[in-house]
Amino acid sequence: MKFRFTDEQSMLQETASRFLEEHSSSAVVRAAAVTDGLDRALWQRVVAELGWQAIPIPEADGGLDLGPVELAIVFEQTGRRLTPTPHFASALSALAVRTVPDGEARQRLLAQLAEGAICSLAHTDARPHWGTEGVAIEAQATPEGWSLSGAARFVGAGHAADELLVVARSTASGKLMLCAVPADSEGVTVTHQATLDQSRSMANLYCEGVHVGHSAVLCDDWEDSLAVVLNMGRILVAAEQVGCAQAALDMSVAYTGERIQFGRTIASFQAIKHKAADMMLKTESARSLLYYAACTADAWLRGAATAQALEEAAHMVASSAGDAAFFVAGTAIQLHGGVGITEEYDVQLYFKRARALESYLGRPDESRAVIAGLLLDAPSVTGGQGHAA
Amino acid sequence: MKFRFTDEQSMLQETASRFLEEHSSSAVVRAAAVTDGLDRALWQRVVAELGWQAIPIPEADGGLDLGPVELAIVFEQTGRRLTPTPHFASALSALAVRTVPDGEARQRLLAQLAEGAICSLAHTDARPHWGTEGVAIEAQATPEGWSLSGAARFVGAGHAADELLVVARSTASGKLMLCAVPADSEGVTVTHQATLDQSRSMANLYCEGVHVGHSAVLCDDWEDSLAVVLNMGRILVAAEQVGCAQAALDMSVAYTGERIQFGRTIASFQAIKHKAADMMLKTESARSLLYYAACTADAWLRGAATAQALEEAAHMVASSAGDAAFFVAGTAIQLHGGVGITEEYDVQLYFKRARALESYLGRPDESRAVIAGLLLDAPSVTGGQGHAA
Amino acid sequence: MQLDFNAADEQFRAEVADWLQANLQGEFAAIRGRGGPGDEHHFVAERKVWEQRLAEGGWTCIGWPTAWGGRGATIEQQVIFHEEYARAGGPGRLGHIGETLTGPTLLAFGSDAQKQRFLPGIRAGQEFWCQGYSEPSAGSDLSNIKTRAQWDEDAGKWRFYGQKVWTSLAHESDFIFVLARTNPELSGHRGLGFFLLPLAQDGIEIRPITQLTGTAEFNEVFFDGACCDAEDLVGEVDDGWRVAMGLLGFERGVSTLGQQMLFQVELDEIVRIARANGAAREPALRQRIAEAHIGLRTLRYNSLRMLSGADDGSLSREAMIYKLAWSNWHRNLGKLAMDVLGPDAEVVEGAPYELNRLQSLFLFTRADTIYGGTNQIQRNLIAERALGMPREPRGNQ
Amino acid sequence: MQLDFNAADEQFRAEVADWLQANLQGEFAAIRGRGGPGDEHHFVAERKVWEQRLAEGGWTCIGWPTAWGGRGATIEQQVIFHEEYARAGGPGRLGHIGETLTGPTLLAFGSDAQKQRFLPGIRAGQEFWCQGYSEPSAGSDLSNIKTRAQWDEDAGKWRFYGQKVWTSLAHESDFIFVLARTNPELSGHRGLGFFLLPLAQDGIEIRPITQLTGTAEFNEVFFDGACCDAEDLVGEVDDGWRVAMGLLGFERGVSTLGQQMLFQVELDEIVRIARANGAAREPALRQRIAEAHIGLRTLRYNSLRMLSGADDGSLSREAMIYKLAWSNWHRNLGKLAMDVLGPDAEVVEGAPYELNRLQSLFLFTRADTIYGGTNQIQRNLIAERALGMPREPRGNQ
Repeated sequence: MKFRFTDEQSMLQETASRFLEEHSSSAVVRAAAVTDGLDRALWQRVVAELGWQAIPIPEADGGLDLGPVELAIVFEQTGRRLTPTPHFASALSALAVRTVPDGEARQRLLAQLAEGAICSLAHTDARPHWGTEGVAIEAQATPEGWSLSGAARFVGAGHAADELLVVARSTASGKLMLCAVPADSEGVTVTHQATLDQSRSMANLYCEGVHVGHSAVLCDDWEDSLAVVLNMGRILVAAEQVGCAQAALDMSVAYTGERIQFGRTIASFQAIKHKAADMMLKTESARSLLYYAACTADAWLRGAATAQALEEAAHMVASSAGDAAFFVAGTAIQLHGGVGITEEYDVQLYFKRARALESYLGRPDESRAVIAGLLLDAPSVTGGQGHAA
Repeated sequence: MKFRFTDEQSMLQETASRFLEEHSSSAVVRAAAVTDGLDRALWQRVVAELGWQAIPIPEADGGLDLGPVELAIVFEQTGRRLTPTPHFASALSALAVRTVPDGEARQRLLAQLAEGAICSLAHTDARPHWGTEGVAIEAQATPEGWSLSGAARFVGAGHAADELLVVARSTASGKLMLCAVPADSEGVTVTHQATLDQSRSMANLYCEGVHVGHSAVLCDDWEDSLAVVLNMGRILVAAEQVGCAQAALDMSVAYTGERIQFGRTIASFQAIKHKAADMMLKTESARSLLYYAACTADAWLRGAATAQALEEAAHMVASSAGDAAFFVAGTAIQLHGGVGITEEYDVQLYFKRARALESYLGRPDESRAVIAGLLLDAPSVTGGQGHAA
Repeated sequence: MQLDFNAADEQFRAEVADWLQANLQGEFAAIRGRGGPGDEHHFVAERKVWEQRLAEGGWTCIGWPTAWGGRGATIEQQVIFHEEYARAGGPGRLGHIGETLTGPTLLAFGSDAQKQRFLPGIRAGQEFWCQGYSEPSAGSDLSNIKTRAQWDEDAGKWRFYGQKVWTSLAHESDFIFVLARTNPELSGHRGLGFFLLPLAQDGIEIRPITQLTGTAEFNEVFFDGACCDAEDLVGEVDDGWRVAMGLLGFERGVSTLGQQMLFQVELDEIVRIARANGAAREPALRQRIAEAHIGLRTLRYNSLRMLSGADDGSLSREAMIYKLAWSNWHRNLGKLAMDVLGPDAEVVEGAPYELNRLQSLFLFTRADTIYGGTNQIQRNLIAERALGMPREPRGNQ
Repeated sequence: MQLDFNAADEQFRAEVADWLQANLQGEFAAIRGRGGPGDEHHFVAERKVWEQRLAEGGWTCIGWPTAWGGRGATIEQQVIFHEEYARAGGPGRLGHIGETLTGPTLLAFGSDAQKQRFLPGIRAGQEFWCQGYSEPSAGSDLSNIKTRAQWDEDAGKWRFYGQKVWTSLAHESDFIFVLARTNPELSGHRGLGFFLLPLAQDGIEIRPITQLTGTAEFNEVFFDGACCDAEDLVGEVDDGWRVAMGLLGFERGVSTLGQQMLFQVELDEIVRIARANGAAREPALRQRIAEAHIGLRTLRYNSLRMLSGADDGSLSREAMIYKLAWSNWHRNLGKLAMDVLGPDAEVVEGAPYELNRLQSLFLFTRADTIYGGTNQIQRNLIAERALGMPREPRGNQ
C-alpha cells in the first residue's frame, strides 16, 4: 500500500507544472478566451513535446499505455492553469474509443488520437439534463447504413475537431449507437458556442441527414459504455477542479499576504486565515478522493473493478471536487475584495471555470443522489468494505 | 405601520422577563428536569399572579382575549428560561378548543383553561412522522357514543392533565374527531415519557375502549382545524426557539468575554466574534419572521388572513427558528469549549432543548418542502405581495 | 404590533402609483426597469431627463424639508415611494447620491451658501453627484485616506492630489464629494476634510474599471491639481470624518423595501423558469427555492422592524444585520439562478460576451458581499457594536 | 499509486484476525465492542484482563522495537492491526495511553532506568497510564500551565501542587505523566518539566466530571503535595515542553483507519434505520446520508495518503486537516442520526437518563470538535503551518 505517486508520476507532475507555468500563462489563457477558447499552437506543442494525447492509448495503437492516474495528474495541472487546449476532448474520445470492439475504425481513430488529432464526443443536447435521456440525435436505418439527424451541445472543442464521435439513438432498436463522423461530412454543422466560462471551448453540433456507413458505426449498443466513459470524464473534470481550487487558494494566500488594511496584512486576520483553512480542507479532501477515483478507473480498465465501483468513485469525487472548487474560487473572490470582481485579476477566471465545471455532467447534489441510490435502494455498499480500498 | 410592540406588549415582555429571571432559575429548571419536567407550584404562581393561561381565551369565557402576539412574547421569554410549566399544552388546548363550534363542552373547557386547568392535546403517535397520517387512535361508534382505542405520543404534560383533548379517526366516516376525555376515564393510561431534552414534559397516552359520550365530541370533522392549530403551535414553538437562541447567544458572549487563553479573552479572537455575529444574524432573522407569523395568526383569528397565509407563515418561521436555535445552541457549546459539554454548565440544557424543538412537529427541511409546494405546485404566492405585509 | 400601513399612507401609495403609471409612458417607456444594479451605464441621457420629470412632479428629494423643495415625507411615505417606484419599474435613479448623501449632508453640516448653491440643482434633477470615499489603500479601512487637499495660497483654492476608486457613474456626474487629507501630519480619522468639487475641470481624470461581467459601472478618479474654492469645504478643516460618518447615519433603510421589490422580481423569474424547465421537480432545488423565498420575506420583516424602530434613529440590532443578511441572500440567489437554469446557464447568446439577466445577476452578486463593508467587516461591526465584543487591534504597517 | 496492501501485509492481517477471532471468546465475549468513546467507563476490570491476554499474544505495543518486546511493526502492519481490532469489535484499549504516548516518549527521551522500570509494565498490560496535560486555564493554550513541581530538598523528592483536567480514566490508572512548572520565574513554554507519578499516593484527589450525557469519562486530578523521585523526571528540568511536543509527533495516524471502522459501524446502523423507518425515502436525508458516506470515504483516502506520506514522518498537508475533517464529519453524523430517527430520537427508554447508542453519539460528538484542539485551533494551525499565514498575537492578560 503506497497511496502516493511513483517517481515517474511525480516527474510527470513536475514536468507538467513547469511546462504550463511557462506556456499557459494568464496572457495565453486570456488570448484564447476572447476567441474560441483554444490555443492550437499550444496543443501542437503539447502533442510534440509532451505527448499527453497518447497517455490513455494502448501501446499497440501508438500510445503510451498510461492510465487515469497519469491523466488526473496532468488535468490537475491544466486545471491549475486553465490551459486552453482540446486535451479533455481528446482524452474523453480516446477513453470512448477504447470501449468499442476492435476493428479498422477503432484502430484508425486511436492512431489518429495518438498523433494529436482532435476528436470530440457529442453525446447530449443537455436539455434539461446531462443524462442519456438528453441524447437528441436520431439514427434512421438506410440501405447503405444510417442517417443521423438532431443536435448536441457542449461538444468539447467540436468546431476544431477533425472527427466527431456522435452518440445517436437508433429509431429501430431504441439503443444508443456510437458513430465516427468526419467533421466535413455533408449535413454536419459545428459552431463554437460562447460560454459564461470563456476559458473552455464548447461547440454546438447539428446533424441533418448525415450519412454514416456501417463501418463507421463503432458500437450499436453503447449505453452502458457511455455511462462508464462519462464517469471517467467526471474524474478528469474533478482533477481540473482540484487544480482550479488549488490555484484559487494559492493566489488568495499570496494576495492577502500583501494587502494591508488597518495597518496589518489582511492575512493576519483570523477570519481570513480560517477561510483559507477551510479552502485547504476542501481542496485536500477532494484531492484524496480524486486519487482514489483515478486508481479505481485504472482498476476498471484492468478489469479489477466493477462498473458500479467506478460509478460510486466518480460521483463521490464529482460531489466533493465540484463543491470544493466552487467554494474555494468563490471565497477567493471574497478574500480579494474589490479587485476580485475586476476583469484585471485572474481570480475571476477561476471562479467562472469552477462554476462551469461544477454543473458540467451534473451538479454535486445530483451526484449525491446517485450515491444515495447505491446506498439506500440497492444492497448496501457501505458495509464490509473495511479493507477493500 | 408600526411593526414593533405596543406599550402594553412591551410591559408584558418586561414583566415576563423579570418574573422568570427570579422564578425560573437554572436550579428550578434542573430540579424539574430530573422529575417529570414540571414545576406545578410555579405554574400555580403563573396562573395566580400573571394569568398567562388566560391570554388566548375570549373575554366572554373568562379570558384576557389577547392574541398570538402576546403568546409569542411570553413563549420567547419562557424559552429563554426553559420554564418547566405546562403552558404550551395549555395554550395549544385553548387554541384547539377555540376552533370548535360553541356549546357546553367548549364553554366548560375554556372556563377551566382560563382558571389554569391543565389540558393536553393528544393528536399523533408520530410514527414515523408528525402529520395527520400519524393519528393512531380510532373511534368506534357505540350506541351511547364512541369508543376510543389506540395510542398517542408526545402529549405535552399529558400525565399531569386534568382533561385530554384526544384526536381520533372515526372508523365510520374516516374523519378526524376531537374529543374531550377526562384523564381519569376508564381505559385511559397516561405515563410520563423521559426525553433526550429533559426539560420539556412529555407523556404517552394509551386508550383501551375509552367511552366518550356524544356531548364530549367537540368536533367530528376536525382535520382542517388540526392543521390550523398545529400551525399556531409551530409559531409558539418558534417563539421558544428564538428565546432559546437568544439565551445561548447571551451566555456565549458572557463566557467568551471572561475566558482567557493566550493572554486574551477568547471573545477578542475574530473567529469567536464572527461566530457570535452569525448567531445574532440567525436569531434576529428568526425573530423578524416570528413577529410576522404571530401577526398573521392574529389576523387569522380575526378572519383577516387565510389558512394558507397562516400555513406559509408558520412553516417559514419553523424553518428559520428551528435552524437558528440549533445552530446557535450548538455553536454556543463550541464557544464554551470543554466546559460546554459538562453537565454543570447550562448551555447544554439549551442545546438539548433546541434539538428537541427543531424536530418537534417536523424538521426545518420538511417545513421548507411545504413552502416549496406553495410556491411551485400551487399558483405562485411570491408575486404581487409587494405591499401586502 | 401593526403590519399594515394606515389609510393616509395607502392613499399616498395610490398617488405615487398613479403618477408613475401616468408618466412612465411615451419617451420613458423604453427605460422602464433599466439602469438598475449591473445596468447602471445604460440609457443615462434618457434617465437624466427622467430625473427632471420626477422633479417636476415633486418626486425627487421627498424626504427633504419643504423649505428646500422636499415634502418632509414620513419614513412610511418614503418607504412607500421606493416600493411603488420599484414596482412600477422606475429606472435606476441617477440622482440618488445627491438626494440621499449630498443633500442630507449639506442640510446637517453645510453652510447656507452651500445649501443655496447645491440643493436646488439636486432637487431639480439638473445636477448629479458621485462619491469620492474609497481609495486603493482605503477600502475596508476607510480612514486610511491618502488623497491630499493642499491650500494654494496664491490661487486661494484647495488643490487635490491622489486617487479615488469604485466611484460609480463618475463620468456621468457633475460633482463629486471628496474626503481628503488636509493635514499630512495626522493619520486615520484625524486631519481629513470633506470637499465639494466640480468634475469638469483640469486635473481630474476618470478611468472606467472593467468587471468580471465585461461591463464597467465603476471608475477610478485621479486628482492632479484639480481644485475647489475655500467655501466648498463642508464643516471645519480637519473635521471631515465627522461629516462623512454623519452621512452614513442618514440612511434609515427607507429604500430597503424598494430593493426587495427588485429581488422579488428576480426570484419570481427563477421560480417561473424552474416551473418551466422541470427544475421545480428536483427536491434539492425545491429546498433552495423555498429558502430563497423565506429569506426574502425575512428581509422584509426585518426591514419593517428596522423602520418601526426607535424614533431617535439609533441603530437597532436588526439594522446592524441587514447588510450581511441581504448581500448573502442575494449572492445565494445568483447561484440558485444558475442551478435552476441547468446546462443553459453556461450558454451566452450574444457575442462577444453579452450576458442575460440571470448570468449578470450571478456574477454581480459576488460584489454584494464586498462593497459597502465586506462580510468580514459586517461581522466585526455586529460583534463589536451590537454584542460589545473587543475591537480588532490595528497593526503598525 | 497503489491502493492495496501487499501479500505479506494481507497475511499479517489474516494472522491478526484469526487471533482476535480465537480470543474474543468465552470470558471476553461480553466485552466485544464495549469501552469505546462514550463507553470508556464500562467493563474496566474485564478490559484490564483483556489487555493481559493481548500482551500474552504479543499484540500490545506492536510498533515498539523488538528489544522492548514490540514487533517493530511497519506502519502498514500497525494500520492493519488497528483495522482488524476494530472490525473484530475489540474492546476499548485501556493500555493505549501507555502504549502510544508514555512508551514512545520514554523510548525517545527516557533514561535507561525509566525504560527498565516502566516499559515492561506497559507491554505486559499490567500498568496503566493517564495523561496530565490540560488545566482549567491551560486548554487551547496548553503552555499556560500553572501546576507547580517543587524540589523538596529534605525529602529528596519533587512535590506537586495544582490541578489537571479532562484526564480520562484517571481513577482506573496506575500512573500519570504530568507537565508541571519547574521554574515559577518562567512562563509559557519555558520552565516546564515532564514527570512520571504514581497515582496511588497521598496528595492526589481524583474527581469525575459529569457530562451532558449524565456519564463521567473524564476527571479532574488535584495535586496537593503528591510527589515523585528525582529519577522520575523525563529529560532535563525546565525542558518538559520539548518532551511533551515530541510526544505529539509520534502519532503517525496508524489508528485512524481503525477509528474509521467504528465510524462505519455507526453509519451502517443509521443506513439500516433509514431503510427501516422510511427516512431513506426523504430526499433531504438521502443527500445527507450520501454526504456522510462520501465524507467517510474521504477520511479513508486522506488517511492512506497520510500513511503513505514522506518517510521522515514530517507532517503533510493532508495530516494537518485530519482532525478538523473527522471531528466535523462525526459531529454531523450525530445530527444525521437524530434526524433519521425522527420523533423517536427524543424517546429515552431507560430511566432516569439511559441513552441509546445513537443518542449518546449525538451528544458526545459535540465534544469531538473541542478536545484535542478545537476547530478554531485547528484552523489556526492549518493557516499558520500549512499555508504560512501570520500567527495570532498573544495578549498580556
